[in-house]
Amino acid sequence: MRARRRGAFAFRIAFSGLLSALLIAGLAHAELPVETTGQVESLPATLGPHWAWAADAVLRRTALVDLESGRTLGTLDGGFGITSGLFPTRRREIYLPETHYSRGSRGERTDVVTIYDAANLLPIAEVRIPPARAFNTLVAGNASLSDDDRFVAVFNYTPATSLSIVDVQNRTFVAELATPGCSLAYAAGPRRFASLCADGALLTLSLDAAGRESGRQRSEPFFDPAKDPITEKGVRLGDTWLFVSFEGLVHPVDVSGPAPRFGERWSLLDSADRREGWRIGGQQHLAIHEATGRLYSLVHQGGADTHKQAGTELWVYDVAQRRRVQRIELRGPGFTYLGVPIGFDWPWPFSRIPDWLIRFSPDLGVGLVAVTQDAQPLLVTGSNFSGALAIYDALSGDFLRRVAPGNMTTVGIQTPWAGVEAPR
Amino acid sequence: MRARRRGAFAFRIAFSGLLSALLIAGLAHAELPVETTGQVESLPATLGPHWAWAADAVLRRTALVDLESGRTLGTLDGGFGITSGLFPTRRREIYLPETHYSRGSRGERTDVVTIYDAANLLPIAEVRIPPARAFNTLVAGNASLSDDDRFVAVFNYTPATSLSIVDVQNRTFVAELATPGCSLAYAAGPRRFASLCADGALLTLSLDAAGRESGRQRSEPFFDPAKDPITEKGVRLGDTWLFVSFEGLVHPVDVSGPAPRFGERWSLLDSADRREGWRIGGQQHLAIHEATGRLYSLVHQGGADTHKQAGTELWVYDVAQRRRVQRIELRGPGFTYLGVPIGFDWPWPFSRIPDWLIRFSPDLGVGLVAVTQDAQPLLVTGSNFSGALAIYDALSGDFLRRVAPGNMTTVGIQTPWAGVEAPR
Amino acid sequence: MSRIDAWFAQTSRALARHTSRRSFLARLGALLAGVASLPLLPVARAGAARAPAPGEPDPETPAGDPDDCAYWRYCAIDGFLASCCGGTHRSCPPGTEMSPLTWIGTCQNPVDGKHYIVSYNDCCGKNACGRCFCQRNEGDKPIYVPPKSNDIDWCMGRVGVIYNSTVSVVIGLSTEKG
Amino acid sequence: MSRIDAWFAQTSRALARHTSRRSFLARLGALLAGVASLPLLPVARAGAARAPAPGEPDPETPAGDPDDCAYWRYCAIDGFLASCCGGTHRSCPPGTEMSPLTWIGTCQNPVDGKHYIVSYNDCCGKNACGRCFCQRNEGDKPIYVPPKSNDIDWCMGRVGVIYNSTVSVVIGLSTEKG
Repeated sequence: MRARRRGAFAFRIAFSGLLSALLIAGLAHAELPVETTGQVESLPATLGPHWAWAADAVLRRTALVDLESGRTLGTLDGGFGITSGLFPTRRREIYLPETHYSRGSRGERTDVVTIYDAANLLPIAEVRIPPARAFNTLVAGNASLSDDDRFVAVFNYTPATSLSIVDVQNRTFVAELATPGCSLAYAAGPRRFASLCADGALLTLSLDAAGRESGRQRSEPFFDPAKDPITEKGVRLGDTWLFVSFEGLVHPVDVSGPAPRFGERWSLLDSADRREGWRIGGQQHLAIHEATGRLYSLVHQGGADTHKQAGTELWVYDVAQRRRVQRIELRGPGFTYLGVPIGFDWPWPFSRIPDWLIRFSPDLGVGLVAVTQDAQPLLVTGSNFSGALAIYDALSGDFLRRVAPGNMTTVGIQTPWAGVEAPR
Repeated sequence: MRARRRGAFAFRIAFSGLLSALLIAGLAHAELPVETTGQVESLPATLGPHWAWAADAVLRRTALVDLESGRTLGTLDGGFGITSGLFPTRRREIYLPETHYSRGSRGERTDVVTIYDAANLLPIAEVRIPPARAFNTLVAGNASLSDDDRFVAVFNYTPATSLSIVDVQNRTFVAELATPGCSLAYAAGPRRFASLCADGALLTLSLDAAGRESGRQRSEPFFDPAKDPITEKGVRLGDTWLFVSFEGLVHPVDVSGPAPRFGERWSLLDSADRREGWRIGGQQHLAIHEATGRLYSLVHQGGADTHKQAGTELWVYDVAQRRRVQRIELRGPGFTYLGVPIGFDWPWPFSRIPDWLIRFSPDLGVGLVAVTQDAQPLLVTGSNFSGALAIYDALSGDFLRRVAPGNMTTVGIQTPWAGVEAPR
Repeated sequence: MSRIDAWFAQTSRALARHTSRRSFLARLGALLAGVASLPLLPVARAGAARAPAPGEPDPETPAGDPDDCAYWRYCAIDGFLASCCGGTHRSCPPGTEMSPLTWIGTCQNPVDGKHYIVSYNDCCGKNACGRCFCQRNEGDKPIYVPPKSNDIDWCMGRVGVIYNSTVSVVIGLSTEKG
Repeated sequence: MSRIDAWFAQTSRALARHTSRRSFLARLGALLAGVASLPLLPVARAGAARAPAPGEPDPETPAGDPDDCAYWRYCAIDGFLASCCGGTHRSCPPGTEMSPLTWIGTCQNPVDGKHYIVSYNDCCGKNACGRCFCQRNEGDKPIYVPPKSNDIDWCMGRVGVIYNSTVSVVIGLSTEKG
């Protein structure tokens, strides 16, 4: 080791000598100002509402992209599984559940919730949790942040089911709460989480100020998992979670009160739609815009068991009126080869190849949709086998552009920073 | 944690109950025999001479593929950097230098040499080494196995240069030997390693039976790195290393004696070749077949500084006679999208698209070549931006087939198991 | 959208409706080779044919070829075929470990017409194989119904969560449909 | 090889000889986006144009656009352009660290015709960015001549070896060619 240290020292001396020599020369003659090394960017003060995080299964990361300029703003490496962050509104932080092995794919397993500074994307704290995180294809639902931004619940599956509770304010692991027969975690109140049970019931777990369990309720089954199960890809409108079943029925669950109230079901599909074989489907098939109360649902034409098939159209609903207000014909997000976009600037008709392919091969279709929450909302759509994203105006439904954050795949899209207007 | 364990236990009970029920049913009525779970394959007793390891930069692994059947036989995950194994002839083992971080791309760094059982590709031992491994684009040269299969030398760059010596027989780290001004490690005798120095000299380090330094020699410079440097991609014929310079001059280095002997230089290119702009180049541009003494060199037409440009032809030389015996027009290895081969079975002329593209875009050309060491040798060629490999008959030069081990890129090809005939 | 586009879209939609009924995203690792389902991206098939197993279909036919997604045992599989990754249809690739936990399907053997219980065990401990992705989604249920969900990474516990590939082991005759 | 093939090969060889002189494999991570050089795979370009920096070429031209591999400062760069990855041509992306060790090039500024010393520092600590791969290989030497080798991962020491992207910082006027 001595050798190495000595060498490094010598090198640095020599190098800094060279540097200063150059600097003098620079100061003396340079037309361009001499610049300093070591500078690292931070994100703009205002976290843009038109920014989206896109998760890549191959690169095991999520990339932050500006949907207007197409610029990649930064990345977060997440370890094994889908990299999916939690975004508080009260703190400029990002909470990222991660799993790592000491030797890459083997060795000792470590599960943590890493606290990142949302301003510079640097890890500022880490909380160890039981090495029991569940791994599946969900973007949301495996971990959730309580409405008061205080506690994170991480879903464990070993195959026993439980929630690991982390106090992200005090950076401590609080407890692991068993949720026998119930899975996943959905925020359901200031300090409450809800889980879906195998029998169609809803389990709600309440926490006290310290994060300890202060009570739990298991509802009667509110749907029949055998007949027509709801997907786990629910979206939240205010205090109401909207879950949609394989057959297209919306199941509203109001979590504002002490006990969840299960609202009246309504259908995304009318008899004509069903005759034409339209179904809901996709890895992330629902998105909601809170201010306008609009629900966006990916749909395709297919048979039974196609609840995970990608969409060819995006149907828009007015939740209050429970009716469809628009049908958006989807464009293909385009393809990426090793992360590099293919043919974004090809002339017609080549420019339409991706659009045609998603209809020829449903596996290439649009499986993911998200919407920004500002007053000029954008729709972000993605396909699993491409890192490219197709952007639409969420109000008019007009296709705007394609962007490529450098990903090879897209397995999750998040648009967390909605509160503030983007600087124009 | 209790919750989880209890749950898992309950689950297993239930599950094994179900199992035995089914087994009974099976034994009672099944036409097909009931099979047992838990079986894992091992490699055939004879390690095939027509097997190749292909390293992938994206998946951070190397995949073992049968060049005849095209079947993938297994994989080794290698952590950060090019996954490149060392293959002893006396033990059925594989030595793999690996670097891992405790949190994927951050946290604590750990460097190890992992000993894998070559029969079942399981890690059987691990030796910690200083966290100082060099990272660059070399497939061979960053680590080397002594001719007696006893010691592994791992090249360190921090930027001080040194070799970490590992006793792979006793599974211990022995020492770190400084190699000031000299880089890389080439086996050069039973217990000796050679490094290339920045001034064009050769440093040889000898080890005693315990792996301690027993002597070192630094030769006079044998080439001029400023005028015409040799590439680090040397190949070994018996006790003679053959290094080729940017300008195509072969520099033989005989390491059989106590001191290295630098043989007479000879050129891979004649004046006509130079007029036509032919140059050597590629990430792994040389291969040698020991039994026939044939040297395979990737060449392309390009200007200065194209020593890393991929090849469009493969030129074959008789080393003894120092003359070119064949020119092989290269085919494109073909493309892979997320590891899946594209158009391997397309009809002509589409089948030739890869062949044309490597000439249109040199960056797509054939940058890697390796040859098996048996009596019916095969040539394996690859391109960095594809996981596909093109296979040729090494004696006739005939193109045979394309294979795709499931990789997304190809950054190294190794054909280690030459000693034994393949079972036919 | 031009008239031609519209026409093309219609045709292709119709086509799609009658062709692929296979669902899309499987477990995470399976992504790597999912493009196998692209018409222009055929799965790399093994060159060597193997002897027919007693009581099973001719390996030269899709229903009898363990390297083919149409192999009869794969009726509810979801992942990379271990037989393309160094294993066989019922044994894991070298260096991996077979997960004891699993989900189960019921597949009909075209030879004897009987329904067999097939256990889909994941091979774990090495990163995703990347070859011969295959997903046939019949009867798949959401993640909150674990025993019937193919979205779950069944590598867990002692073998670790790193998913490589999947095997299909006949563990008996189906008592229901048998 | 058919006659057409032969003709085609010849033509394309000739073409290649007169077009690309850029070398191929850079440092490992750089692989991911290297296909940028594929004719059919254009590099994703940022939409937004930026104000010209004083003394530098018009950012609307390649020689003045830090997102373009032809930007004058990149004459000896090798890797992903930090300006495409959340940084700028002289600052690293958020959450990365700039390596203090570096290799150095001498590039001519088309505006004043002077040669400047450019320091190519790697941004480290996050995995490869994957966008805007750029390699211009002039004067590159083998790895055993470290200060002049662009095949070396310059992320090392305290910042760790994980390579993300590369910046180009003007650190002075070249005393040789200036």
